Amino acid sequence: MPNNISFYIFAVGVLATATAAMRLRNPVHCALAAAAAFAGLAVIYFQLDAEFISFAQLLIYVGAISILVIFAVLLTRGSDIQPGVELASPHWLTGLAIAVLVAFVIAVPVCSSSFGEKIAPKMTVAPVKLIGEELMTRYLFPLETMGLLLTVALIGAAVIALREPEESEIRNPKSEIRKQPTTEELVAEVQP
Amino acid sequence: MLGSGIIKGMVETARNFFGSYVSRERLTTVQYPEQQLAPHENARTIPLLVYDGDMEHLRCTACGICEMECPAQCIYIVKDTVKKSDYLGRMQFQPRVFDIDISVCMACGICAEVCPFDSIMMDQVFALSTQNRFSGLLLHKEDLAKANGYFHAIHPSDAGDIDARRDEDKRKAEAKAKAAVAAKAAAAIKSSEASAKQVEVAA
Amino acid sequence: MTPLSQYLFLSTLLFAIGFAGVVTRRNAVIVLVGIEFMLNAANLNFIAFWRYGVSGAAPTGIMAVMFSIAIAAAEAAVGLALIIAVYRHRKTTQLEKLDTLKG
Amino acid sequence: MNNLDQIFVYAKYWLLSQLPGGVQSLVSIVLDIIAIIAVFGTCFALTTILERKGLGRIQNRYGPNRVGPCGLLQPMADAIKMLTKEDIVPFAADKVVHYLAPLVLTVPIWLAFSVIPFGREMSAIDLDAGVLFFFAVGGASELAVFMAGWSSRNKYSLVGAMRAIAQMISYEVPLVLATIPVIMLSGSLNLNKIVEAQSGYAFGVAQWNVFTPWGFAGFFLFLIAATAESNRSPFDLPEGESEIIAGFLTEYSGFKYALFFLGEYLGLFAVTALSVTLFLGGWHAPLQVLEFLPSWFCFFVKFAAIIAVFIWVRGTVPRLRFDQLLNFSWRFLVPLTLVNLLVAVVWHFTSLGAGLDQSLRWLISAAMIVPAYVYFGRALSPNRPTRIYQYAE
Repeated sequence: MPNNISFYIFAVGVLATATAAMRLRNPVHCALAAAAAFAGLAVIYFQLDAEFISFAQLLIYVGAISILVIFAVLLTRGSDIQPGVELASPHWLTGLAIAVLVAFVIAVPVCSSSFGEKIAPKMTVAPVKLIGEELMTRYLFPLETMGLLLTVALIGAAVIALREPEESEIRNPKSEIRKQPTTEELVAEVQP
Repeated sequence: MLGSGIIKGMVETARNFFGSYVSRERLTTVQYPEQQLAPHENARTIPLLVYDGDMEHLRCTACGICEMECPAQCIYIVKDTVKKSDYLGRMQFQPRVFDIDISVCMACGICAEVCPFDSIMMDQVFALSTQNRFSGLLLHKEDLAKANGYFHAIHPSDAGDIDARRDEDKRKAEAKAKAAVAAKAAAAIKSSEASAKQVEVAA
Repeated sequence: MTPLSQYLFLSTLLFAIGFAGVVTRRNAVIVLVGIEFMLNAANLNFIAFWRYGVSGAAPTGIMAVMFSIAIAAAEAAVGLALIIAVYRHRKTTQLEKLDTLKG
Repeated sequence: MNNLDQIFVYAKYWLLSQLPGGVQSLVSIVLDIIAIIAVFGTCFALTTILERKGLGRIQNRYGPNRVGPCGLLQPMADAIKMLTKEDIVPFAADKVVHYLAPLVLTVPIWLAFSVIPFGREMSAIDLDAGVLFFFAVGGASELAVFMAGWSSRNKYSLVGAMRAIAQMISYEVPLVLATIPVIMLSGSLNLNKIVEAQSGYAFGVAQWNVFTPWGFAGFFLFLIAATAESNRSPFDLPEGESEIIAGFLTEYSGFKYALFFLGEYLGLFAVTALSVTLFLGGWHAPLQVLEFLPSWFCFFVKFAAIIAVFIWVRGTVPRLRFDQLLNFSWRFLVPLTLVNLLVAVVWHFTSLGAGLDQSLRWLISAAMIVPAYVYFGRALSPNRPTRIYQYAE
């Protein structure tokens, strides 16, 4: 029973913070609310006996992705909100309707199917050791692929975000025309 | 190699750490309220007013130069209405009110610099905190007035110079006065003699 | 113990919230956060089905979520780098202003 | 074992046995929480005073010695001062985030203590992925620092927060990489099992991880990264008061500032406790003859020793420049931890077959780690002519 209550508390918390993350005006607030939602999800994973995933979620989502999002917001000056600018896109009503429809479409089969009432088996805690062994045997190929993907993503992100040479430095015709004065010219300029 | 400097530094600090327990000479600080270092002679904090003898004989003549010159404008002077004779016997005003707001005073010492009467000098007290930050930090004439002996104690060489000069002035003034008296007397004698002569001539 | 359907409803709502954010917000960064929510909703489903499933001994759901989290991290890094690069070029992250391919 | 060793465990069970069965599990949790908060709260108070006294002695002065006997009540005075100070919130600040930041910093750090085994049978929760949990809850501190810096609406705060985040991310990599050899060789993420793996004595000396080449190198790498991770001198740039006032703490005062201060010290304690657990054999006694000592006593002696080293380093080393700080992490610590990982692998596999002599194993490991240290150290400090000091001796 306490498990049940805590689930509802955290579920409501996750939904509230997620809604806040999607609704708040200031993008930094959105990012912080999203971090809170991710942390709440980690707790729910923990309740589902997936402690390894729960901690990985905390480590990666709260510790890394939220920080990345915040950096992106700050680097794109997202936190300077102009008063006139509209928050939502012009077709937000249509979008919202589609979202509600999507929720409805997923919820209907959940309600109608029988597995919804299923109760969890007694004890299926996955020890970390088992996860490690599985990763090194059955899931070795995905693991290696993942390592490759992360390396590629790391290098790719660094290359994309690398500062290109300023456009004015390349294409500004004035800067091309203006040439360095020679020593003679400088001397001539100085002498009366 | 990287780290050798850090190890050297660590050894040095460790030596300081243990050394401070072994030898007292290492400890350079003073336990303040119980032990106090004598301030340096030229140290200065807030101004003071010097008087000779008793409070009635302030050197200050309320001339207002310090009030004018004070960059922080923390001095307020009101002249007295009666004149008193100073150490040279001249008749001078004395301040009726002499206030310094030491919350504003910045201890620059310009007032002491410009004072032609050697009256305003710089004090060395530094424990100036009070319970009241307005009236407690506004020092009146009574708080500022200090005996010449006190001034001698804190600035011995300055005070000695000033006293020597003042004694010299006094001596000169007395000599001058004496000379003037003598001249007057001589003139009186002369004039009396002359008048006597005239009397004789007339007779 | 909470029945499975509760977890599924939570995941559905989370997915819908993320989806609504993606289709309604203008700021590209927030849209990316919305996509993260949708991914998380899927992760929650994986974990819940694994926990309530029969194959408790094999950590299949956990494995799927682990790879999903790794992909999400890569996606966030690349996506945000793209947003920053686009911002440098266009000086905006408002999505409806980024409507030309030529730049 | 003897009674003194388990005295706290027995005390807890006795207390629980006095209570009705329904609330026992709840009270057990609460007791654990109270114990951790009481012990590390006291540690915090003691460390602040001892640190100030130690730094004073290093600088040849007394340090605080006025409040109470030998100044030992100074933390009380500090606490009263902190708690009665006015809590100033800047007008333009983001009020909610400004309020939440110290909480987000302090609360997760308390959680980190829950997986540390402080003695035999003395860890609050026995998590299977304890090390991962430790680093996961530590992840929130970056967020908290950002919240503090951004919500203050102060340029210095924001610069300090950005510095802090860059530093924390840079040093989290070597910190985690330095723990990986330990996890690999003890075969578990569970801190209790890691301590168990370091039990046993060879020639009367304990078999801690620090007494192996990879453990020795890893211990020092871990300590350096931990110093940076807990924002302590010489890596205290985020609050470098000579440059950016107080960094992200600029706009904090009163109780919130005290919470940040507490959080910083608790982070230090947590990471110190982890280093004791990972490298110094947790609660095991150093020598076989000292085994009669209570396990918690051994743990806290080691803990205090490492804290003393932190204070000593703080009194010695001056603050780094920011580019030096990042270069030190990425060009020195990270490569060295990777080399150390390799050393651990070699160590592990030479122990299996071959029947290699112990000294040969040491030699191979040293041959791997020492040239790397020299090489990366050289690369870090470019060759400059020796500076001649005119006035220093």
